[in-house]
Amino acid sequence: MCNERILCAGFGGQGVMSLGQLLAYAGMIENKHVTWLPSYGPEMRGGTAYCNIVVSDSPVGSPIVTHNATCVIVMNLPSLLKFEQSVAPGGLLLLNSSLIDKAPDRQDIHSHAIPANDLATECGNGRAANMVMLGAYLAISKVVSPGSIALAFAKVFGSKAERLLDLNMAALHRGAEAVLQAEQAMAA
Amino acid sequence: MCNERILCAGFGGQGVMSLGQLLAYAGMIENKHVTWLPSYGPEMRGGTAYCNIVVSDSPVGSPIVTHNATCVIVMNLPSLLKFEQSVAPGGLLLLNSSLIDKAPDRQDIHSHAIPANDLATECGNGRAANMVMLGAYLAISKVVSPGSIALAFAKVFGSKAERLLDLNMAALHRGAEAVLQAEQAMAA
Amino acid sequence: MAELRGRVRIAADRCKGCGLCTIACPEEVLVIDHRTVNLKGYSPAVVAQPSGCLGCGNCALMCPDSVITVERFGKQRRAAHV
Amino acid sequence: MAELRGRVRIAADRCKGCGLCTIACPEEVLVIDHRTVNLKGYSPAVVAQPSGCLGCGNCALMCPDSVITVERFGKQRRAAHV
Amino acid sequence: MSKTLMKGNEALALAAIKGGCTHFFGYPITPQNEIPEFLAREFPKAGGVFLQAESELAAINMVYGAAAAGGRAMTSSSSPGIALMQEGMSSLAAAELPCVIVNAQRGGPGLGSIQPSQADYYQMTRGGGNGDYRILSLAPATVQEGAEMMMMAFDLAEIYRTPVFIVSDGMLGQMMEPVEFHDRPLRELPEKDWTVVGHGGVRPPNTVKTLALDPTVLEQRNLTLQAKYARIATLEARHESYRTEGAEIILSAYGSTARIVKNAIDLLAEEGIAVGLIRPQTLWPFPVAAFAELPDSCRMILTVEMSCGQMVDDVRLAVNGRLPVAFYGRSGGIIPVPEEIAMKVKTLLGRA
Amino acid sequence: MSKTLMKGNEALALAAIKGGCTHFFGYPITPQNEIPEFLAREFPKAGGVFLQAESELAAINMVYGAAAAGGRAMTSSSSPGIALMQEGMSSLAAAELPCVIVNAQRGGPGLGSIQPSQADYYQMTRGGGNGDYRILSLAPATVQEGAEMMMMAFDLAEIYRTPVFIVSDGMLGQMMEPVEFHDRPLRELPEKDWTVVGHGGVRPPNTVKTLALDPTVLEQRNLTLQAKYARIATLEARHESYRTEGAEIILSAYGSTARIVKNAIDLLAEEGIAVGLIRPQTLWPFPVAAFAELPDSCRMILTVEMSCGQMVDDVRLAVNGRLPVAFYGRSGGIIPVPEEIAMKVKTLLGRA
Amino acid sequence: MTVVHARSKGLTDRETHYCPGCTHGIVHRLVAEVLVEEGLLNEAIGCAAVGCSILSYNYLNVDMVESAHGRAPAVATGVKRVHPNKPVFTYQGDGDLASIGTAEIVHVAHRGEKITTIFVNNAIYGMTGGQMAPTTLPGQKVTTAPDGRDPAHAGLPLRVAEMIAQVPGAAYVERVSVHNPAAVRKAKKAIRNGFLCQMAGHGFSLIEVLSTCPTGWGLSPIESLKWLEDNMIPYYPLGVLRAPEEA
Amino acid sequence: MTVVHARSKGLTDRETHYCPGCTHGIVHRLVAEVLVEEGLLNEAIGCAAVGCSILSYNYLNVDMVESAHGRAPAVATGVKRVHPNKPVFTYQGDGDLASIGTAEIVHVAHRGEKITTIFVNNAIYGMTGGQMAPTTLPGQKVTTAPDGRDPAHAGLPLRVAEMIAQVPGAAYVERVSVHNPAAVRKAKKAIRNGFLCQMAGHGFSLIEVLSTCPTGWGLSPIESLKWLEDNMIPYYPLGVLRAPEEA
Ligand SMILES: Cc1ncc(C[n+]2csc(CCOP(=O)(O)OP(=O)(O)O)c2C)c(N)n1
Ligand SMILES: Cc1ncc(C[n+]2csc(CCOP(=O)(O)OP(=O)(O)O)c2C)c(N)n1
Ligand code: SF4
Ligand code: SF4
Ligand code: SF4
Ligand code: SF4
Ligand code: SF4
Ligand code: SF4
Ligand SMILES: [Mg+2]
Ligand SMILES: [Mg+2]
Repeated sequence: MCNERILCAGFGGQGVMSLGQLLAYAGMIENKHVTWLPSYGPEMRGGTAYCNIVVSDSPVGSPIVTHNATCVIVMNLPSLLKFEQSVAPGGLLLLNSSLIDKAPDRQDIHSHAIPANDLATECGNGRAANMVMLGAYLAISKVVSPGSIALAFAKVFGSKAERLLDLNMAALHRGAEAVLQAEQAMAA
Repeated sequence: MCNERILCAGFGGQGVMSLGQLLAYAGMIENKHVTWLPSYGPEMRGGTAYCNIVVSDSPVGSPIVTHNATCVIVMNLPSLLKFEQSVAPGGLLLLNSSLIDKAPDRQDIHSHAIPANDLATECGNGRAANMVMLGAYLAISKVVSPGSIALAFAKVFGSKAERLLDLNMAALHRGAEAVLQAEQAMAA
Repeated sequence: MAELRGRVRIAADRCKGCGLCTIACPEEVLVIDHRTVNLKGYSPAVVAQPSGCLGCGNCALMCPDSVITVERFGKQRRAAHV
Repeated sequence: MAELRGRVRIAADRCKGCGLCTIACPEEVLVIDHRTVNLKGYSPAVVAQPSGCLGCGNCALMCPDSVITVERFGKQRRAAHV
Repeated sequence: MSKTLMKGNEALALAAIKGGCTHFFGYPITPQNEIPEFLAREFPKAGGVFLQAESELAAINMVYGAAAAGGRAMTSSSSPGIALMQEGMSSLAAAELPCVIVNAQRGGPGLGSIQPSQADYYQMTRGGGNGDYRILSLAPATVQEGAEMMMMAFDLAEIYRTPVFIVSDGMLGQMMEPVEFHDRPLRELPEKDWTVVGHGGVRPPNTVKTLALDPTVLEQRNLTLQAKYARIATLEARHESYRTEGAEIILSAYGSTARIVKNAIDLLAEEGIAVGLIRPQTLWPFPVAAFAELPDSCRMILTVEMSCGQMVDDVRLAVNGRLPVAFYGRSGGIIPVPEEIAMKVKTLLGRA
Repeated sequence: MSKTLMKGNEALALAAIKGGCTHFFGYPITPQNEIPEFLAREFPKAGGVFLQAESELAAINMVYGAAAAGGRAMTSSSSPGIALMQEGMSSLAAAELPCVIVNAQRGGPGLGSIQPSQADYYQMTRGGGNGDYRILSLAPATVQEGAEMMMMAFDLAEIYRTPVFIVSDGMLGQMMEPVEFHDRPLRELPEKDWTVVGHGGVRPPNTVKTLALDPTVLEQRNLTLQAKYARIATLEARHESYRTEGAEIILSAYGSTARIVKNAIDLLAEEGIAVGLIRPQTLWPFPVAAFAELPDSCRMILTVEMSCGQMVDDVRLAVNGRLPVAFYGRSGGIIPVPEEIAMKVKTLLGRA
Repeated sequence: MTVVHARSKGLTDRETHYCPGCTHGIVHRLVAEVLVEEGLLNEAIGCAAVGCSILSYNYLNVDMVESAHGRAPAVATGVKRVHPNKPVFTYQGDGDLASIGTAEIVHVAHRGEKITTIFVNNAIYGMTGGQMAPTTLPGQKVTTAPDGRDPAHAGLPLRVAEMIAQVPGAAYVERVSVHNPAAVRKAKKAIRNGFLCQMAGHGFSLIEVLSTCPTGWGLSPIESLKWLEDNMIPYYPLGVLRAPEEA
Repeated sequence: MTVVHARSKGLTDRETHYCPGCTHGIVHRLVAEVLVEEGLLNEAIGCAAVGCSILSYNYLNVDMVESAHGRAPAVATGVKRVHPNKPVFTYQGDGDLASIGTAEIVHVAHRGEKITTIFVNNAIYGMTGGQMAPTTLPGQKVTTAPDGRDPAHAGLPLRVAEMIAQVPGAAYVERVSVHNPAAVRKAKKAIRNGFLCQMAGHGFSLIEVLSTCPTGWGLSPIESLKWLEDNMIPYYPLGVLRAPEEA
């Protein structure tokens, strides 16, 4: 049974909000129950922005993911410091190693360092780092398919979607690739 | 046991409020329990003003006298029409016959017509008609003594009191006289 | 007798006796009648000098209670009234 | 070398990289250093041309975060620095 | 003889001066205008400041500023004016600023009438504003009691750092009764080290505020407030019992209505019907304990109000299902007469 | 597929348009700004009027004017802004004007925080304003339910000629969930022959007013209002029951908190502890009847709120002493997590 | 024979509750007459304000909505946005408009709402028994300034028409008086201009009418007219303060 | 060597929460510097208003009281009437002062309260995310007027300094800007004049400071200064609008 609780955090402008929305949208497209909840208010100015996403087979009660997250995605160092403890034991921590040179402290979770900005730049746009992270997450959790993300893309980005879709899907795949390679490397 | 409930009504300017206050003050001076309650608000403009007075040997609960009045004093016709029904059976109705040429309808009460404005004018000031009515009331009910009214006068009228006291006490006595003469006439 | 130029009527039962009409009148046509008191308890304005009325309407302009009606007579009518 | 007339210091860890100081400076002494990011996540202003500083204080006047200190040198001191 | 006959409103105003009030800010509204008018006349002589505000909103916020600056401030209004002060009330409670607010209740809802009413019970006891807060509400039934409560109110406000309501109404405000002023009992008052008066360079700046963007900070503030409210509930709930011994029905009424209820009780006693009264003298905290010790004779509670039954909730909560709670009320500015209340009691007893 | 993912605030805004709203007047305040911003963008396309008011006071009075003139008007705000509307709310209720008000509750008291809260329960259910009045309050727990209730709200407002609250909070307003819009069920609406639109010379002038200087007139209006409120209480109280069958404890929670309580209940069920939920969908009228038919298994009620326990009064009044009523709450913008609620239940059951 | 003056069809038959000589009655009549003469009576919607004139809905023969104290301009905005083509007006006193309702009057002008405000300035709170208004003159005795308004304590009176005239959205602003027949004629013209300006879509119009309160002032009605002329007009000069260019 | 510029003792050590380049920070510093230079820091009492500057009590090194939205002038009045000889000021944004708090700002001026108001006009609601303010310029895009402010719907922007300047109790009113160093120098002088006017007992003083909101405007901090200069100053001309005769 699917019951993913994701927390996604970074600086304003790193696209953590839309990462979350894409995920929720794709979940909805796949007929799952979903919620998305942002942090809001003046704290966003210059500070850390984050959102909570729940994707589940049954109706979602609490949309809040402050602890027991199945996955935490952190895009910068302050986010790692703030949210590392939110990962449930055995859960997943994805960190953007392009901007975070610190390793996580926790040993009871699965962590992956993904150089998201670098990989996104390779794909042609550093701002797609969020898609890299999303790709990585989906590659591991498989909670929704990349196809659903592509469908969701039009919803979240409206008129801008068409122009950006290819680039972003490339980034998504690059993220998936990266994490799978790493897993293989580990397994090897 | 004393438990007088008086309602006193007239046009604004006829002194019904101060009549009531004098009575309440005098009652207090005689260590009785007293309350005074005015009508208030825009209805006073040009309309009928009235106040309720309770003078009692025991603490006063309701200060309101809308029915079961032991005495109703009316200074003009609209007041008679409005408050005749407030007199308790066997109670007292004092009406200012200088301005009211109608006789009361009720037969189950004691009524006295006192030409208050005329008597006050005789005493030297038509505006003391209220004191004439008060004198009449006290002559019958004896709820407080004229001496207490004189003491109260200073309280209610402050600095103006001294100048006006003699005139007003004269009017008070004139009212008492009038009602006693009438009673004697009736008795005769 | 001078020709009649206007006529003024006051609804005395609704007059509040404020006197504003009396000072508005250029011809002192109106006065407060202190001897009477209407049902509302006021001494109303009355037309004391009907013949002086010019029909100018000033009194009605000033009456806060809109209880004054003013008529003005044309030349012809004026003659008829003489 | 020209005489040193002023000196400017920036508390780089508290700078928000807004750049207002850079356009306020008549001598283009200050620039945003896009290569570094401070702890708060901003690229701070740095003193690129220290020798150009007039000590006029314009940069500090415009800094919303009050993180600029400006000193001005008297004639004597200027000489000493040469 | 030191008794004088005073209007309830004027007695409150004089008692405010004697209670150590230093600042009054208010906006005219019937039926409480005698309070500002008395103070406009008398306060300056006593060194106090009377200022007419441009609105009730401004008035309550002036009170907020004056209280923050260490003044003993008050305002006074009537129902719709109190409704306009709800944001301010919530802020005063949140910032823990001592002050006194008089509400001379009039008929509602909306503009309603200017006649006496008790239909602001919810507004005053539940906090008509946002968030979790309570206002200590003193409900006098006589002019004398009003004066005493008013003198006490400023000290209570400072002891608990809380706004205090004087719950009055058009009748209590407009009527005259004898009143006697005694010296205010001296109470030890906490030091005001939190006021904004200029730091003088000798201490860190003081800040009076209600914003707390960090929820843990705000939750802590709420816990502190709740602890204070629990303390007030324990220490300050007051009531008067009247003829409750052996009563078949106990009536519950406050303020003006309680006076009339007493007359009704005496009337019934003459007819041999034993009923009593529990009169809350504080509306919040509600005197819950008074309803815990009801005599065995008591079969029912009857709440009587000049409202559509707002106090019934509190009476039922206090009784907690042990006895039925009936209601009799008049509204819209109508003051009940003793006879109709007596009749209601008889009907309830099946003896009408 | 007609489902879309929407923010709660935006879904309310869209539902307002679909519910036949014609006029929105409001003043910015977090966390409800997406409502006016959505309407500023979309309402003109749909022929509606969006107007930013200079304040909450102006906004509620614009709503009053628009409703009096026959518009289907609404406003939206958050806790302190709602506090400022209390005089207006009382007037709307008194003048029996239909309209809808959204309250996206945030932490209080005072400015508090901008995080989710449920601490305006009293303000909304007891009428924070003056006089005897009530506001029909609909309390959705999901974005979908919010949209449905909003569409219904305008019709309810007209059927009863009353203001209607949509009780939301920062969480419900900010979160996105799938939502599907269906056509609004057609209800028969009473004719609006009382509006001020110009009499056209064909009828006597209409007057919309709340003043009634004659107490007998005002009392009659109050009796009419109370009769209407009794009707609403009978016909419109709504609730959802969740796993109450066989529950040892029944929790009571509304809106956002109810969602979290459901998670807690499921957690406890996994541990073999049977607890259920009664979720009021209307806060006023409170679904009293739901508490009359509690299963025999139930030993206790636990009220859970994002407040210091304001709904406890209503739950206790509904239970009327038959069962103990416990309380668990967080305040100041803190949203409880399912685990802490489950823990509270276990503590109450002595199984912690 | 011509009837020069008769009770306007724009007034109902009800007697007013106003004190004898209170000039609220004159202003009511002028509004009624203008509405009739401009053919607006059937469509007009009035917003009554809290003050002695709150019962104006009993006297003016138009649909009217009562407004909470000070909020008539907001209420009128709500009405007007529902009926953009109908004549909408507020009738407000100086306590209502210049004190508690300051924000609302400034912003109805700010938005340039096509609404006409009749502002009856009698330098006092009449309804509540004679308290100080923002328009009370220095030295004027009122119940909340028993020794007379002291500018050092309470400031100098607010000149509302001047203040509103400089708000960009205000299209027509004039101050008039009703202390004698000539002034009343001008007042009527100003009220007419206000409504015409509204119907022409120019924006917000405000007519400040200097008015008496014999009861609050403690003067006879006739003395009151004189007091207005001698004391109010010097502080509150009469005249047009703003008009649309083409008007 | 002289320190020409260092962080003022009138500021605390706390970093502000303001967005990069937000000129609230400049205005804070000017207030702090003036208080220090005039020897008023120890006695001053500030009233923070609701808006981005609500946390100004964290940054200004003086006793401060938070005010409900729009009510800072009323709060300041309460403070000042308790401490008539201490410098009292409000620090308010344009949403706070020119919208919800219109009545309070007009009446603090009306009463001639000896208070100084620092009015930061950034033509938008910064704190709540960029909604329209009464000062938003025609055509300016804001979240509640996504196609730009339409004067036909929402009116023309309010010129607050002009409006307050004609209130009799206002003693000193000036509009300044902070878009370049010269403007900042003038702004500081104006703020100083405001406080001096207060301490001399002349009456109410208001300094309107044209300010930027890069976040709300969607511009970089540097672009914002330019936008202010090119768009705001033409509509809101700088200069002294009122000053005491002897000043
Ligand atoms: C919210 C509120 N505050 C106060 C009042 C009391 N009140 C009624 S009328 C009035 C002022 C009347 O003065 P004004 O507007 O000048 O009208 P006037 O009576 O002088 O014509 C006031 C303060 C009220 N009804 N509602
Ligand atoms: C009563 C109330 N209404 C609304 C709000 C929401 N609010 C917070 S700040 C603000 C306006 C801020 O704008 P401005 O005053 O221009 O200050 P800025 O942030 O632009 O400096 C608003 C409407 C509130 N806190 N309280
Ligand atoms: S119409 Fe003119 S002349 Fe005739 S009574 Fe009236 S004011 Fe006097
Ligand atoms: S103006 Fe009118 S109300 Fe006044 S006295 Fe003349 S007729 Fe009577
Ligand atoms: S002090 Fe003047 S010259 Fe030196 S860096 Fe600053 S602005 Fe440039
Ligand atoms: S103005 Fe200040 S904050 Fe901005 S870049 Fe320069 S030093 Fe940094
Ligand atoms: S109190 Fe004044 S304004 Fe009111 S009706 Fe009487 S005279 Fe007119
Ligand atoms: S939102 Fe605007 S006003 Fe607020 S801190 Fe950011 S830039 Fe400054
Ligand atoms: Mg007035
Ligand atoms: Mg702003």
